[in-house]
Amino acid sequence: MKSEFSTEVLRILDTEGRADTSLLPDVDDELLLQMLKAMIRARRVDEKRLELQRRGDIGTFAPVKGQEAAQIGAIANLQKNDWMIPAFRESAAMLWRGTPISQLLLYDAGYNEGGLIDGDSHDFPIAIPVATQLPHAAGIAYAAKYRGDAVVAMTFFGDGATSEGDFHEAMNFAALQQLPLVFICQNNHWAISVPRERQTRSRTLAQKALAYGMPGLLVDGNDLLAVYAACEDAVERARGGKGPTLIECDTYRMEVHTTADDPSRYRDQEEVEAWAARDPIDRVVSYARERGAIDDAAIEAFEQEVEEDIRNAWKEACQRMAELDGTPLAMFEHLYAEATPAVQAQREWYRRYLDRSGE
Amino acid sequence: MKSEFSTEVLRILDTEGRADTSLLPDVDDELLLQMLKAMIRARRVDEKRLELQRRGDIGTFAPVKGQEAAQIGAIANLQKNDWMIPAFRESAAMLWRGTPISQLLLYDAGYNEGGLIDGDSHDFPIAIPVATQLPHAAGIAYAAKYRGDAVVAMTFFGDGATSEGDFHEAMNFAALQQLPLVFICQNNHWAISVPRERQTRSRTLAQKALAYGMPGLLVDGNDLLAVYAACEDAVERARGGKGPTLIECDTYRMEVHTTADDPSRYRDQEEVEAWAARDPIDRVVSYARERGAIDDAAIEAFEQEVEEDIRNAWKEACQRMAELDGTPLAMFEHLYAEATPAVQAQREWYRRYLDRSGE
Amino acid sequence: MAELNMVEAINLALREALQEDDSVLVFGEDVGVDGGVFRVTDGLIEEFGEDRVFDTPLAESLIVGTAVGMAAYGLKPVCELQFSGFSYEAFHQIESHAARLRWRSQGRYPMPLVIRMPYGGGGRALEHHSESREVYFAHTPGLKTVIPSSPRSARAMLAGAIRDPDPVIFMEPKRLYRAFREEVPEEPECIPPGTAAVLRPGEDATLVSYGAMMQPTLEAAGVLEAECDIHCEVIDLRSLSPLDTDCIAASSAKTGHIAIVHEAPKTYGPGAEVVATINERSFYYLKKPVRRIAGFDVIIPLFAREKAYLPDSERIVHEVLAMLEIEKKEG
Amino acid sequence: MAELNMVEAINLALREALQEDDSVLVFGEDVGVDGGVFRVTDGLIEEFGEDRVFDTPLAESLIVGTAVGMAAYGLKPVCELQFSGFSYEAFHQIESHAARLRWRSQGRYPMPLVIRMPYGGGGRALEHHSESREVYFAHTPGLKTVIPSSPRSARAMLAGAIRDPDPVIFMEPKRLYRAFREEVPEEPECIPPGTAAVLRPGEDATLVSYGAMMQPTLEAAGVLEAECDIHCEVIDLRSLSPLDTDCIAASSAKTGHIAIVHEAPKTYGPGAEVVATINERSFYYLKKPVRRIAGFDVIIPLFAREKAYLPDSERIVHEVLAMLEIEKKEG
Ligand SMILES: Cc1ncc(C[n+]2csc(CCOP(=O)(O)OP(=O)(O)O)c2C)c(N)n1
Ligand SMILES: Cc1ncc(C[n+]2csc(CCOP(=O)(O)OP(=O)(O)O)c2C)c(N)n1
Ligand SMILES: [Mg+2]
Ligand SMILES: [Mg+2]
Repeated sequence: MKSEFSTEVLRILDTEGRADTSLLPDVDDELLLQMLKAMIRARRVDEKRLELQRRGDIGTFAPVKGQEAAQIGAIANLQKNDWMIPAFRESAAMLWRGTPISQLLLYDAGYNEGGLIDGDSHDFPIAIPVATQLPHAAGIAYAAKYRGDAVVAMTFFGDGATSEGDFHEAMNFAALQQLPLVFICQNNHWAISVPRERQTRSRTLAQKALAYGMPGLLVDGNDLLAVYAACEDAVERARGGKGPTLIECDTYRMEVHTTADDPSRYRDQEEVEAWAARDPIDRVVSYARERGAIDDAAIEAFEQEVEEDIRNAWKEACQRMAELDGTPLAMFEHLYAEATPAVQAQREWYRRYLDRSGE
Repeated sequence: MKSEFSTEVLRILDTEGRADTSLLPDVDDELLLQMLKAMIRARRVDEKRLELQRRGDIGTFAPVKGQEAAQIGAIANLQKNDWMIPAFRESAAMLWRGTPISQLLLYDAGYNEGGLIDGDSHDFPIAIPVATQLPHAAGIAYAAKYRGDAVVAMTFFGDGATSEGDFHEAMNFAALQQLPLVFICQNNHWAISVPRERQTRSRTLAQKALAYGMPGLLVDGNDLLAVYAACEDAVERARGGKGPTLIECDTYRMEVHTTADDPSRYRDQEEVEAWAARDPIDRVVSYARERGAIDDAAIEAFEQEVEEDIRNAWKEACQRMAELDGTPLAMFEHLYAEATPAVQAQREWYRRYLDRSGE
Repeated sequence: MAELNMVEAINLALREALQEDDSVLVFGEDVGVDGGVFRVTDGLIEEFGEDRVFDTPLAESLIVGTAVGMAAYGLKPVCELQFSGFSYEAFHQIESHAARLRWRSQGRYPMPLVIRMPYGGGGRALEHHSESREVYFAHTPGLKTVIPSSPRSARAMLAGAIRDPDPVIFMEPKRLYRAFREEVPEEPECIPPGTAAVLRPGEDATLVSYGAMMQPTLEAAGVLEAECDIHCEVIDLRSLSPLDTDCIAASSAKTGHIAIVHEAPKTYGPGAEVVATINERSFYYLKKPVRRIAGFDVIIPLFAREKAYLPDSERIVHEVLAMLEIEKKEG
Repeated sequence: MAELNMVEAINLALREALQEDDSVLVFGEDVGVDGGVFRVTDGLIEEFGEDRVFDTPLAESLIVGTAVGMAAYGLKPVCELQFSGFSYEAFHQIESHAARLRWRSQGRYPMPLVIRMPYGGGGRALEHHSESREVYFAHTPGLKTVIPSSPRSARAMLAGAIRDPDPVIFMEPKRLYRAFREEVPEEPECIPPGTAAVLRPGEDATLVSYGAMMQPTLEAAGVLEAECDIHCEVIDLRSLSPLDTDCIAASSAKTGHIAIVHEAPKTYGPGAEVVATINERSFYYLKKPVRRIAGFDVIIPLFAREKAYLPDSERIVHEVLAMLEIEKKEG
């Protein structure tokens, strides 16, 4: 028996922002603007973090620039009670879900407190070991299904992550159990210095879903509406008990891998420039302007609002840091529900040690 | 773009041993008999081990019964300098490659010395942690390619193994590097008590190759000639620099998982009986008889020869055991090229401890 | 009251937990229809259904990784790794997530999960089925690691592990699975991680052990008393992490002669921490160097020689007498 | 002679090994064109070609697993895991195969492979990038585990690791990568696993350490001499396994006051084995309990507080004085 699979790319907005109206998802002006603004906000926060990092105010982080459409187009389909399980580059998705900018910055500045997940949030903290969050997402989806909650889990990861065993194990289980789970693979063409073609020989990453009997879809990841449409479908199917989907978003990492990285060692500026012409934000701006949903004045006003937010967030983060700087003992917190005797003793020893000059 | 893949099964001998002559590989009478005898020998060794285990003379082991065609049809394509990297159920393949029966039995009886790999062998010892041998096979194949040796590696594993991350990582790398490597998946329908359908949702295991841009083939694993033909092709392509292949052999574990297992807890006797009708040895016997390559007398003579070999092998193993039984200090051997000071000291301490009554 | 072996006792604890709390799930390889390769989960799938008791694909990282996700969701996963020798496939999920998510999320996602795994030698098993590497877990901040030594303690300690709000590695001495039976009371018992038990009082020397090695240790104490009039205090650590250093220190102060018995390799083994604890807390009471009676620093041999590897009561008696500088006619 | 930092010194050792022996291969994530995320493999792909120096897919188990296969084939793989915090993804390949194949095959397949990995705190890095969990490896029979503390020793020890016929875990204190330069002689040097070095002689106390903690330890020895006229003998263990117990014992016998400094968590940490060794070999020379100056039993905090976690010279001085029961006016 012969079966077939597609390696076609779903695209709705072209690089000029012209929409293929036959494919347009049901996105009203309000949602469109909300998404556009989230993309812009994420881009500006990214720029601010880069600036802060370069001047030594925060540590290393992974910029999102170029991947805003892939993240926002996907995450915009989640409801509050749904779960997001990110990797480490999902600042756009995290901001959308309500992580305060100041919180991101506090984390960047190296404070454990920056990792705090709000009591009513259903999102996971970032996962740094590549692909290890995928089994967590499967566990969450299993739990939701077990509880009968109409909850969907969405997890994000990169092209490089598809090479890890954890990707494989989680995909297999999710398909087997028909879990309410959407796998968003942001193929940004690089895993640090390793290009997509040297990560795997499969033509697309989407086709990897075939190994699990799971639907896999390839979309233009710099096309907000294509990502939105594909994920809308996947989320609906997940919520309806129809199982998981793998969505490969073809996008690009416009910036350094992290601020510790120097891409000039391994990729050409031309490649970056070619992708700049496919910028995910520009496209939506053109489209929204064309559609009459926004004008330059509105954009300008929004940019100012964001600038202000970011300034305040950094101020807030600095205040937090100042408060936290006198609290080294916080390192003993949150490891166990109740500190073990060893941890208690060490905490006590350290407290006295710090106090010794005063004694 | 649409691509297609096949989920057809390659079969050459039907269950009555009638061949589809259009597909017959180039197997002369000598090779046919060699393979048939290897299958019978493996079956008889299996039976002996089961008997020895049941009466407490050896420990637990994983019977091969039912999978002889999958192993012999594959391994018969290797040359002496090629490498075999088995899992833990490959006694048929190991015997084909020259492991003495007595060596197998010594291992079964719990002696480290049973794991000895001969100096001129190019085979790996058994790997018990499921799927972990696949990256080894990839490393061997990489090394062969690096050295420019016209060497092929062949690795064996089960249906359950396809769920492990190591399967995924090794398949991906092998395809990426176009390594001279053949992956033989013996889908014997069970991973201990877990049936194939609850291991993964993909229709076939062969189709998992698509995830890596690797050819994947499904063959009737109880059909010696189909396995031979498929593997001949795969080995030739591997040796010719055309990269790896995944071959799924559809077969069945006719016996217990290991002697510690009780299949009546999880599978029906009817299923086993249905598969007995597809026995891999019976089919070849019918075919060979039909073809005039063998007659009952020859089979009878061979059976007697095997019985004799097995008897001698057990005698030899018992002799080895008797020799080894006074050598507990052997446990300190072979861990390092030269025992570390700690190991030396412990060995010395233990030697004295054992001698203490004599002092 | 019933006389149970350890397999039955653990099964009972699982059953009680599943009955008591519908957030408890039991899963792993072959734990469902098969009831576990040692029958520890026998009958659970029938009683609680395959949503709550299920077989996973053959993938250890998945098993622990999904447990992490479930725990975050508010469930209490009790997963099984078929043998401790295959826990390394999941080690990154254990170290990088199970042990850390509470900490990483600043308390938002506690990890009340239990990872059960049989460990240890003496079962005439294959390679990778006989190791004792509890240090990998005990050294990992964020985990708790406990090992029972009898049916009754197994049942109570598993209850304690499941109720514990933190991730607990529950290692089962498979050599004891069917080794003996013990009265297990009708009413539930619960031993939380962190407390050792004095199994036998004594004043001449302290023998510290846990898990499968409790048996030869107790036996040795019996021999030492019967044959040499040496009264050993015997401590069952039960919990390697948190370690009950108070219990060790109290006994050390009393006897001044301490031996620690384990089957794990000696170097960087659990005994090293016991020695270090005593060095810190009881140094001035020590009459002799603490003795480590341990597995050798090699891979435990295949089963024909595993007895030679494993400490037994004879070796323990020999070492304790050596520590006490007492000659005993042997042989 | 050249003044090299540790990155350059390790790069030199790799280059020398690649030049000397065409069976040496170097691979891992980003070690090729990028030259490694710390530039340790800078320029190697250009010099030796991408057959011998190459990027793997993002898969640690694959990296170690292929190294095992290559070693069996007769090559000498020197692979890199990008951070020790991601070595756990490969832990099963390390424990179950790299450490065992020589043994399992009864000598037929030696495993002359090296697994390099940066470890340790102090680099203002992200989570999982600052841990110090060398015990996982040092406790594993079949492995050797070494950690250099300076550019010169790094170059010589890596040469020793590559030439060693057994699998060696080579942990690189990334905090020292660019911390200082040292003269590295023109001619090759080779330090095989298993020997410690006395970096500074002394008679009042012994300070034992290794890796990144050598720096604060040496600094503390300087302070103790300059300010308190206390002469510390300073030992660089270099090799955690095999452990040079002769060196430790000799110094312990001389000074009777010993402190061990490491950044790994204290409990079941490397220091426990040092204490146990001294307990066994030098008990009667001990004037005071051995001091463990170690990381706390928590996950090393994100970088804003990592200094508070890591032992520094001040803490070491404080602890040594406490051990010696000497009051020092502080503050
Ligand atoms: C298990 C593991 N191995 C290695 C690393 C180091 N590392 C961090 S990000 C990265 C590349 C990730 O590539 P990809 O999955 O494509 O995500 P991207 O960075 O492009 O978003 C690597 C190798 C890690 N964090 N975790
Ligand atoms: C990593 C690992 N996990 C678990 C086991 C226990 N175990 C041994 S064989 C087996 C099932 C293997 O199934 P499959 O791959 O289909 O091979 P088969 O036994 O059918 O030949 C399991 C779970 C193991 N050996 N290794
Ligand atoms: Mg990427
Ligand atoms: Mg199978």
